[in-house]
Amino acid sequence: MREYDVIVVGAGGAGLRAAIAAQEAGADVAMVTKLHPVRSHTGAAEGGINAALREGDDWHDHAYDTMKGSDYLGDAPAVEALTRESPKETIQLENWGMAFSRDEDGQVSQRPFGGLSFPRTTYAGAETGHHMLHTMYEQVVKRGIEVYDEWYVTRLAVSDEDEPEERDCHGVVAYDIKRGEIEGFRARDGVILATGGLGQVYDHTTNAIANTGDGVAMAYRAGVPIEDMEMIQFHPTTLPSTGVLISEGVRGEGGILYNSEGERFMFEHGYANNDGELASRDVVSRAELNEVNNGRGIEDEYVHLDMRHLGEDRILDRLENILHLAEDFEGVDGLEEPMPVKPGQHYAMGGIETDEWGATCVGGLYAVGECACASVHGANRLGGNALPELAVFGARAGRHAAGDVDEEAKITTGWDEDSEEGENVSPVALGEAGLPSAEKGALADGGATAESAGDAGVVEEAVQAERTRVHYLLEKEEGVNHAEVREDVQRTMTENVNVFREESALKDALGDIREARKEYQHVTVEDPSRTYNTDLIHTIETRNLLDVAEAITVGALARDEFRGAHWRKEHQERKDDEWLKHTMLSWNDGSPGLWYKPAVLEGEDKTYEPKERSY
Amino acid sequence: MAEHYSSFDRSGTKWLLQRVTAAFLVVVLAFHFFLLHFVNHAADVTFAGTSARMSTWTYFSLMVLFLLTATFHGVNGVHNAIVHRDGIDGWKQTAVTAVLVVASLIMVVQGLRTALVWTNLF
Amino acid sequence: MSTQPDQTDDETESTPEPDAEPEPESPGERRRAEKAARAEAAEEEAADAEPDLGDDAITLKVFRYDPEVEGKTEPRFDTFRIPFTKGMTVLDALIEARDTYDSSLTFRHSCRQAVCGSDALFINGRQRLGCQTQIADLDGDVVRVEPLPHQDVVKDLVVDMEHFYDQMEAVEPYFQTDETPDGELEEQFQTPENREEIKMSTRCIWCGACMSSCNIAADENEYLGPAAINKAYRFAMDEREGENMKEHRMELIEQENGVWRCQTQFSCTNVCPKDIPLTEHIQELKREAVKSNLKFW
Amino acid sequence: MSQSYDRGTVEDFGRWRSFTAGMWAWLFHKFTGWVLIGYLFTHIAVLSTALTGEAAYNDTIVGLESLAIVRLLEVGLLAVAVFHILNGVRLLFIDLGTGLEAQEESFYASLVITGAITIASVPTFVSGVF
Ligand SMILES: Cc1cc2nc3c(=O)[nH]c(=O)nc-3n(C[C@H](O)[C@H](O)[C@H](O)COP(=O)(O)OP(=O)(O)OC[C@H]3O[C@@H](n4cnc5c(N)ncnc54)[C@H](O)[C@@H]3O)c2cc1C
Ligand code: HEM
Ligand code: SF4
Ligand code: F3S
Ligand code: FES
Repeated sequence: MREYDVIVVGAGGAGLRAAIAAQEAGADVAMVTKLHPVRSHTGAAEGGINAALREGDDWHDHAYDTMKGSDYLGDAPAVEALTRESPKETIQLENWGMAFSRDEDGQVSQRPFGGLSFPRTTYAGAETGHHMLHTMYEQVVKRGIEVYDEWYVTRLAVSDEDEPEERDCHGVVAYDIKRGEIEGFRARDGVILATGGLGQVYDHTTNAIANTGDGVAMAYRAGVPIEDMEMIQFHPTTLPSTGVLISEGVRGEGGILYNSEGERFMFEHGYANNDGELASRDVVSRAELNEVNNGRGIEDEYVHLDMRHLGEDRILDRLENILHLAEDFEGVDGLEEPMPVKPGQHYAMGGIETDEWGATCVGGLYAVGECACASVHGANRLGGNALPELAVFGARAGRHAAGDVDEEAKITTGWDEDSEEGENVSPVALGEAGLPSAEKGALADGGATAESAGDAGVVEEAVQAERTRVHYLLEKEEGVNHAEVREDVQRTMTENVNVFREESALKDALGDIREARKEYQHVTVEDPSRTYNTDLIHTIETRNLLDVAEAITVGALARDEFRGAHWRKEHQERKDDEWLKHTMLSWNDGSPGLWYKPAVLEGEDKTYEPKERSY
Repeated sequence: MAEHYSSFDRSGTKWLLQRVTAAFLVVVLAFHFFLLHFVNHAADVTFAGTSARMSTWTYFSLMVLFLLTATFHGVNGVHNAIVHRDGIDGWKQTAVTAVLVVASLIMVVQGLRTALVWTNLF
Repeated sequence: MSTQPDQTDDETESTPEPDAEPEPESPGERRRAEKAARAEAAEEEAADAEPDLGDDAITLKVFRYDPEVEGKTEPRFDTFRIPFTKGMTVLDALIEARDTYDSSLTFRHSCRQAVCGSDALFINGRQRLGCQTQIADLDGDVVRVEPLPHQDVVKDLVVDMEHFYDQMEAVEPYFQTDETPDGELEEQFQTPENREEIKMSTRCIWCGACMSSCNIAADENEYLGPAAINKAYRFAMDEREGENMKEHRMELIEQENGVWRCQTQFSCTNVCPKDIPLTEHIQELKREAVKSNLKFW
Repeated sequence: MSQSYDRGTVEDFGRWRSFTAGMWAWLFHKFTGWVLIGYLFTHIAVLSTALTGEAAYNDTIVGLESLAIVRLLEVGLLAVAVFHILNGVRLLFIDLGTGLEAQEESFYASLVITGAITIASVPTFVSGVF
């Protein structure tokens, strides 16, 4: 067993920042990641980082914009931490050498972005995430932080007290992909989950193939509540054939959306009379789909995003990468023709419930980045708010885990006196699909070990459980391939739990997921090899997708209102009396339970009163 | 690498010298070929003819320089090819260097001795 | 249909010997053996019938190797017939082959959009990113996919990247300044021109294609290779680092294994999926090195 | 690390079919360089017959030059030298940072010019032995 003070799972922007912070606070840190750090999906982020840096801007305004963008489902203490600390973190990145785009006078450049009252999106071409990821990894190299790359974390070593709030996380179990060995990692002070997004739940997504929601699913099964899972952002401008993202930067720089009739529909059809193309993402996505549904789409599928009028110089200077993407992945020359775009899954606002330090209700377990829900994005994330989230909360969680913080959190985690029990909304059973008892231990991930085993014992036990599971999967008789199950889930999610949501469709989706869960019981791994067995890895990931997809759908069915990214056919208005609260889901050892917790709208020196959200 | 500023970096110097000698050789080699294959046909070369040419200062010094630069350029090229391509180091590298240096010394000495036979400048 | 043995390598693809003695085999092994036998049968059938996947099917020949799986310890090529769809990339075809025919087919991939650098492969005789290569753009109807040359193969298309990472990390690939700003919110100014100068070099996604294409970097040698030198360039040319730091950087890349080893083969520049002018950067550093040396002479 | 498959040097060179212009230029330059230095050594050896006397020198030169094979080798030498010179100049330009975009074209140009010069000089070289 390997032992460290702090173990960071995942090496995207959030994980890297957390590792650096923990190490600077004196901890002995190791990072465990299924991809080499520079392969993380943070590298795909294009648009930029929001930070109130300039004269005339103020972090309070940024907080206000973020709250409004979140449709008042963000938690104010987290939102304020984000906006207050973002300038510091952004300049920190600059000081680490990140190649930001520059103004004539040599300062970092900023540009307008959707839903922002000030052009505060700091960027590096249309490859901001790439630069951010590499800059952070460089700092990790500089500091000599230990990185276990191509090690897949399959399970958290969490003790098994009855209440999640009493449990402790002692480490993780990881599978060395190259050697096929399972090993335990004990964390003396904390485990920080930074496993990123879950876009693979859908088939049209801007997310990477590795974004399978592992962290969320693992934490969920270890008893940590997950929050607002129904809040999925669909980005309005993705390429129709692949889902590759065309950055919001294009609209930020002045790109225009047209329907098949050549109308600038954001204005002409009144979707956003003030901000037009730069309205918040949920607004634009729905507008596009509306156009397509009303017969004004091109090839009945997409609309056009035109940036030709910006001129070649400006495009080459600030959006060059977009030209390559459009050319390589859609065969379109953005200098000559408009680019086809349609909405695609982009971001999960929900995730593992944490406070504004990234801590979950399980002792010693943290979550940061896209897999976490602090919550800063509420019902809708503003473009350019995720990258600063990685830096700000990564740093905060790193320091906290290393024991460098003694401030009380304002956001509570786990069940508390304000929580309320929810009703079961699902037409089908949820959770574990009645496994044959002999194999139950091999497939359930819940808290596992008795108090008596001791801290290291918890990890040891988890390692054993995992060895059993992997052995079981490799040795299982004839069955289905994970790819079939995965495809079923993706299909039903894309069909039924998309931008427009309708009760019957959501229920169908739950039925389909149930079926997929049953199928998954028969899943087998064809490849017998211990060396680089991606078949095995994908099979384990598919399990995570199932749990995550179910959580998204349950949340979507429960929330019978229209808020932010969550649109419900039968419920066309935002219901502030009833729904200024988070949907929470707890695994309860295999039978998920729904409950609610109020959103925290009281900030440091003001309360964010819900207002109508118009752009 | 601590001594970087005190002396010209070895590999960098040699790299530069390889280019400088190359530039020089372009001219001399072309001249040499032209003179001994086109102006004077190689088959018609005689001791007397060579001797006559070698007895002017310009031609003599040009040929000596030619010998030195070509030897350096060629041997250094071979050295780079062996050491760089195969990445040998330690005693093997030293051995290769030694052999090449000795060989080129022999060649230069032999060349100079021959040149002195022809010339009447001394 | 299933994998078909490549005609040219058919000795290596032997039919599984029926086990002579009743070895204690695990259920998994038994299942696999049965499956293999069935696949074999299906294959023969398929070969006879020449399955009709439409005119648009493409043939994918993929390098296979696994150190521990019987029948794969000797490298071979497997052939897959994949229905072609518009806009299909080599990565799409590989995924299709894996998900429909042989889930043990192994390769790295993640982003699908040429930013993660996972899937640099040797496709039809050239280093390319699988996700960035449109099948329609390749000549011929056979797509031949091999792991990156000059690197050890771990399994199938997966190569050992450790040497590449070591070289990348050998050039102190992190920003270092002569002086750090005092204030918490103080930036280090950089002119747009200087940013422009380093822009191309900052695009590297660590895919390793360049290193694999360079004959000088082949073999067991310590040549830093184009990507690492480019990384060094990225910092050496960044004015924010300051003069002293630049001297230090020049020392690093002037070592035995540094820039002098480059013989301007240009293959790195040819294959770089991010269009980084690698040879140009290396040459510029050579000249910088000579210049800075002459100054002290 | 578990086992891995080392494809070895043979395979490295087996890739020649996929070599690009720059690689061929590199290979040819190497080859011609080696031939030239090899020739320089023999050349000096031949010339140093002058040390044993005027007659010995003249006889050696005339003797060698009367052999058709030597004349043909000389043509080869010229080709090798011309290519090395032209490509050498190409490399010098590349070192100076000019014409990097035209590196393929300049390599092909070197080849063509080498061919032309070689053919053009054949009469001069072989006259008298055939
Ligand atoms: C195309 C695109 C463009 C975007 N543009 C912007 C933008 O302009 N501005 C903005 O603010 N935000 C943007 N976002 C959002 C933002 O980039 C992401 O939310 C953010 O990068 C997520 O970072 P992360 O560190 O949480 O996760 P990731 O960067 O995805 O990293 C996840 C890490 O976890 C590891 N991991 C996952 N599972 C496991 C496991 N089981 N075991 C071990 N390791 C594991 C992976 O190896 C990886 O290292 C964009 C997102 C996308 C997809
Ligand atoms: C006439 C003009 C010449 C020019 C312009 C020239 C140019 C060059 C250059 C630039 C290189 C370096 C290649 C590199 O390091 O990347 C080189 C290498 C070399 N040259 Fe020349 N050269 C010339 C003449 C000669 C002569 C006369 C000889 C023989 C004596 C010679 C032998 C070599 C050798 C052996 C190499 C090394 C080849 C290798 O890399 O393996 N060259 N030449
Ligand atoms: S320089 Fe280009 S080819 Fe080389 S690793 Fe970087 S991106 Fe890949
Ligand atoms: S291929 Fe190699 S030799 Fe130089 S130009 Fe590129 S590094
Ligand atoms: S899959 Fe990421 S570069 Fe191709």
